[in-house]
Amino acid sequence: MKYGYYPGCSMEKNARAYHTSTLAVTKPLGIDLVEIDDWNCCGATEYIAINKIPAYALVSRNLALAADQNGSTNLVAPCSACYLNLKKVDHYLHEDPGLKEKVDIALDAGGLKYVPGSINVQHLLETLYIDIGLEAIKDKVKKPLYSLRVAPYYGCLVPRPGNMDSFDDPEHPTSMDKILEVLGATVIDYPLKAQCCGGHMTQISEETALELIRRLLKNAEDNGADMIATLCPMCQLNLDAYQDAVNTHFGTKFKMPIVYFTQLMGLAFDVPINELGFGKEIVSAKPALKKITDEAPKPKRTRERGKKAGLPMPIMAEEG
Amino acid sequence: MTGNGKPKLAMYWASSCGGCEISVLNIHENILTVDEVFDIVFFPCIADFKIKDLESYPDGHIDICLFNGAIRNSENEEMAHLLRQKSKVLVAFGSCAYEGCIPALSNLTTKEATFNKVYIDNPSIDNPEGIFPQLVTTVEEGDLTLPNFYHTVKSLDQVVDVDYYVPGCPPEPHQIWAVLQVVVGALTEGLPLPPAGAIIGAGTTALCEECSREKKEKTIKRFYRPYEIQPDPDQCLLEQGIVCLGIATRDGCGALCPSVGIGCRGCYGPPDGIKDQGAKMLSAIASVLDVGDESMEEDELEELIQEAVDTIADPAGTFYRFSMAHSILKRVKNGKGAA
Amino acid sequence: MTDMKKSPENQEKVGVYVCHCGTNIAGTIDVEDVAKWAENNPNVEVSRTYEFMCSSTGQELIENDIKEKGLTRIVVASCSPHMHEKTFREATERAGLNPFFFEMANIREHGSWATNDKNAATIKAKALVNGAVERVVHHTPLEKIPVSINPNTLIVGGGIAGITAALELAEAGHHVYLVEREGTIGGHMAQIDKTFPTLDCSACILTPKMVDVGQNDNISLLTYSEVESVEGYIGNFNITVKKKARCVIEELCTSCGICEEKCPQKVIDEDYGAGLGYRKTIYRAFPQAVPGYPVLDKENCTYFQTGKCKICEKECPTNAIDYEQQDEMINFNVGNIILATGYDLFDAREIPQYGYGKLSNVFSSLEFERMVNASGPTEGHIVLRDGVTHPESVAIVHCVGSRDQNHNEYCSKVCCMYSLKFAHLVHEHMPGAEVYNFYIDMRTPGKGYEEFYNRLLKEGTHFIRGRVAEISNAASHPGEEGKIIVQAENTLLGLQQRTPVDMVILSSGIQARHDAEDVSKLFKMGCDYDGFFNERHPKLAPVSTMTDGIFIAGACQGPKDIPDTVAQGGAAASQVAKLISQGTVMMEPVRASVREDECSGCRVCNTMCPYNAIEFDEEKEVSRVITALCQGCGTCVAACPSSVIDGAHFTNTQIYAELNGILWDVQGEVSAKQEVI
Amino acid sequence: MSDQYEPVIVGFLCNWCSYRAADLAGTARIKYAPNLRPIRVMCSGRVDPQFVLQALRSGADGVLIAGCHPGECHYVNGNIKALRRFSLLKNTMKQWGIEDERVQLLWASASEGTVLAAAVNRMTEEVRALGPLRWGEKVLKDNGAAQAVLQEA
Repeated sequence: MKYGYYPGCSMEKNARAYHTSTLAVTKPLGIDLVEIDDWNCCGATEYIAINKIPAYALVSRNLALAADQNGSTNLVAPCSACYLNLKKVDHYLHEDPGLKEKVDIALDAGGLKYVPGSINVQHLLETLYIDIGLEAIKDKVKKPLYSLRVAPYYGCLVPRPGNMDSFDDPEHPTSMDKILEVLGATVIDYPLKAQCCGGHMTQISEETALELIRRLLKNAEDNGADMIATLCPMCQLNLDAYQDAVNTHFGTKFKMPIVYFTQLMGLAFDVPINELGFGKEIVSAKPALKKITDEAPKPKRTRERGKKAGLPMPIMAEEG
Repeated sequence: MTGNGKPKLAMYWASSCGGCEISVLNIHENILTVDEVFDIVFFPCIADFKIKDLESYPDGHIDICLFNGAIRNSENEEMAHLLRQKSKVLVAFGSCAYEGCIPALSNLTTKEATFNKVYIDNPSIDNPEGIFPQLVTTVEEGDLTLPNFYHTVKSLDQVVDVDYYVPGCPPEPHQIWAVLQVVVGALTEGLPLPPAGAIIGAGTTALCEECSREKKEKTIKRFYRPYEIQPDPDQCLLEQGIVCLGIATRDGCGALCPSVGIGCRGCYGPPDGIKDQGAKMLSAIASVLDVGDESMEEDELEELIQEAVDTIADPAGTFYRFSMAHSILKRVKNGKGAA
Repeated sequence: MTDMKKSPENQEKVGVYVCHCGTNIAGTIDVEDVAKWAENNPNVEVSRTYEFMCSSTGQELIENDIKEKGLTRIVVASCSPHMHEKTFREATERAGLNPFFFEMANIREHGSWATNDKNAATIKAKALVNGAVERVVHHTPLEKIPVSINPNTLIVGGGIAGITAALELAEAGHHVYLVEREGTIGGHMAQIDKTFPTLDCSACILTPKMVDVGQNDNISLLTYSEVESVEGYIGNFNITVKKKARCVIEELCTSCGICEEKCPQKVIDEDYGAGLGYRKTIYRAFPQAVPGYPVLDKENCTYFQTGKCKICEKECPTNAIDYEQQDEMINFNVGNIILATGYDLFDAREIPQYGYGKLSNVFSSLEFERMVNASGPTEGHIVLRDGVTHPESVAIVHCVGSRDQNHNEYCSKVCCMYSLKFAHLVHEHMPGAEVYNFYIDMRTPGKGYEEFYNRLLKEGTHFIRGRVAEISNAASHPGEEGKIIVQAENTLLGLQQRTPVDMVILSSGIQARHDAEDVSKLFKMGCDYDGFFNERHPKLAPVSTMTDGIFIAGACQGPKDIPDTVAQGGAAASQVAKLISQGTVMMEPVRASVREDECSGCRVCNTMCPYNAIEFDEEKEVSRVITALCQGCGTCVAACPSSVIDGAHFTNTQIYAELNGILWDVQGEVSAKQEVI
Repeated sequence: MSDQYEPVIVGFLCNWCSYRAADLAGTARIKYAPNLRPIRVMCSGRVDPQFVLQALRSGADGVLIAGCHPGECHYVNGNIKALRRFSLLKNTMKQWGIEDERVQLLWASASEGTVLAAAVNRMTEEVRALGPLRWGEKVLKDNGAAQAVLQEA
């Protein structure tokens, strides 16, 4: 099926691994990503905060182009920030005619126009989880990622509360968990999976950013993760590139590989590894990937009995 | 005006197909008795009578007039008034006169649409100038006139008072004979006539009474058009999903159609005490549609049921095939409607 | 309609009475105008207005007119028939007319209260009055149908509500069938340690009542049983109960408990023990269980799983064990039914970010109840999941699953109070331990409740006003290491607050039983949006339902604490007792009947009746309505294609008459002959 | 009342849910369009399609049938039968040229006074927008003017 594709600034630069792996896994799933011609920056997280109208106009231009080109009403953005901006602006234009008027002037200057709601903005995760579905993904799995303990990390933009018709629970998202499960990986459930990675705090107040990053890494590690899977170039960059800084700053010894969930999908689909952009990450994923076994690990007992004199844990819903 | 003292019989054919006359002749050798008993004074279908003959009769001259056909145009109405004036007993004979019948189905559309169909859109018509019949056409010899084609088809009792109704499309010969006997009895031996306004030559309850098919509890999942299904010879047709109006139709015909695997069309009209045969039929049929239950989500439920009722093509035409003129609403709302 | 004006009923003498209802009606509707206008109707003999028609003088007005003016039909235009139809029917009857010669026009609820537009309200009132007048002339005399009440009663649910109701009735000398799904009666109350606010021991006040139930000859106790089918109607329900096989012959069992003692197989006790403790596979939920017979749990029993063991059979001194025992169907008749099926606790797993089932030291409220209970798995010691360590700090989270758009929007009423109780118990068991109660609003309505709250304030509980966002083990600084961190916005300080504790208790709210909807269908009565059973009237008939002869008590109607539940149990019992002492009830004669001589036997109506009140006479080939079963909905009347089913008091003639009456101003009636073609 | 045309809507309300909903709307002093003229029936399943037609024939501009929500019917499933009849009736009405908005089916439980009031308001506006139906005079009486000469046809 045909989808408009909005790579945004990072996909072909620092997030090349995300870009290539995305293309590598979407093709076999029958997703035909058609890049929007002449797209521009989404304004990232800052611009909207600084200068609304131009920021909205900037984003609207991409929507207008998407609506204008390649016939698909679906627009996929793999970058969380791009996704949220596109979706948000489409929503605001719809809600606020006054705003639309102003934006229309800008678009009109460029000979463009956009009818709010005519483009359905999706995050890549949404496309895979909702449109394609777990079954279809499962069918493509050739080399299950048995025994690999992966902590899915959603960041704060995709599951943001109040995000109009969000495709997942903002407080406790599980869509990536389920995808990783069908890939055969052991999914780590940890409380911070939807918390902030620091975003551009690394530039503004490094102290703050490092603490946020540390908490994430530690929480994932404490819960036994071999690696963290992300769906956002910003998150990947922060957790990966700043790990060193965190270690020196806090005297910790994190060696937590941060990969894109699409890379793991590629592995499981048995896509040639060189097409998946492994090796581009700073903390190498290789050692972790070695842990993958051919046999599925023994399922842990459905119900953890307390030690001697201990009290039984409650049965978990899906088990009990 | 023969003075032979025989009761005088008239039969007139307004907007109808003529099946009623044939049905009268279908009483076989009894027709001779009719001729014996009655003095036929107006019966354009079988003998040459002119309106002026009729006009020349004194009022109430005719003892019994069998009027068949609906009131489609001004001529039909004029004749109705004239015959009413000349007849002691005026009988709405057959479904058209009684409740509109097939002609009244055109009440489901408009006069305009009907004309376009007949004089323009009809494939067998070549009428490039799009000429419609004219009320008055002037030629050298003078003015030619045509009757006014009404917007709404009416039953006989909607233009004149009617003494009796004989339902059926056409009425069954044995019923006709029964009716005539009653009249003869009344006229010759002074036997009592049925109360005015009575429906004669038919039963009082619904057709199922006469239908020999086996009836069970009705749980119908969908409906079939006759060509879609081979009905079981013994089971109730309705239960098999064939629309059969027998449940809301007066008995008296002997359940002819169901007996040969065709759902009752409803030509004998509703049994006693029913205002609107179509609505009643609709209600009953929808009631026994066994789709959807209270456990379902509201949308799902509505969808399922809509699907099921959609298996009945042209409900209005089906349920009101004969009773349109007597239905509660009588005709389609102006302009809109099935066309 | 013209044809109706011809009808002889036209000679009826109707009295019309338009009520002012103080200003409730007269304030919006020109009642004088309505009354005057009504006189124009040929059927109307007198037309008056009066301040309060429902007052005794108002009623006398009607009675006198009937006597003096020889009225034959009465129309009162006032409030909803659900309010005063009964009142005016009685007045009509007192004056010697058939009570069903009365009709009501609802010009208050549907009229004056529903609009401010005086003109429109008056027009509407005229329409409604006219409709009632046209209708009432076609009314036929009806007699209420007497139904004799079977003095036996079915009570479903052996919790405190059911127990109370059962004892009330039994002690009044009436026989009761008490059906309980579990192996013992007692319900949730038996799981609880102490009761707020008085803190008396739940078991101490409950078990004596349970024993009374067990010993009362008027109570047939059917535990480990479920109602399979319910047929019939008030006064005479036919009930079938499935008595599940407990593999113990009750006649032989002496409840000595040896089988339980010797049984080698131990499993986690999910029901009574809230999953915190263990039980044998042949067991009594708790020592004071009533009845005392154990239940054998086939799913986990070694013998049933492997075919070996049979130890209980060997050990039983009275050979009461019977592995072959089959489920048994019991059938009996009752006159009334009380549903006291109780509630389910909200399952905290539905809020994953609260960590229940993931973080070992997050406990459900029921788990904690069992824990602090002296007879529970820890003999009343408050310990962490490891079974030994005492927590130094405990967080108690209110409103789990309640007042929450994602789950239950309503307030569960009891959580605040039992959370306070928990706080108190922690203080009591472990002086020095810190207790944090996270609440949205503190709701303590009830005798001694607010005082209890004040007491807790003095005991040093930390009260934090804020809904908890998440509960995790993700420490953000060394001080949080190894702790459970409860994150919430303290709305009084306007601060995000992270509170590290050793133990968290989730105070789950009350939910309708998971199968409440099936039950309501089984008993042919309504459930509300949340699944709680619908009462007949929220204020004036809280334990009655829309179905005559079926009553509800306790939390199956909505969240309730023990005092309210007991009160409702008593109330339901007295409702039933009233009916039993009346002996018979008079039922609305709104019933369908088939004019058999005109029925063609098409059988369309046969599948219409939800109560199977329509039978087909194969002999005569006609359908027939069994009056006793008919509830008068009229669905068959609407379905009958030849209109030979009459729906008493809602006949076609009456409805057509009312219809044409209320459309008095828009008829534009033209006889067929005038209609231009 | 303003000079604008005020539609007349007949409401067949079931005794247990929708009639009580209307009672509740009143008791709660919810103000809604006074255009509804209710007729009480025991169950929406009692509503014979003939009633609906007769209401329109007798001058109503619209008809509202209201019952309990599916699954909440006091008579278990009378409302389902109402829904079945309503669905088929609507198909038929289309052929009579009667707009969908004029005959509506509504579920309103005894606690949904607001729902009922809102529905009546909405329907009143919808029917007002369609204009008067007044079958007797508008459709049957001056039905395309009898004397219309054929040229017009």
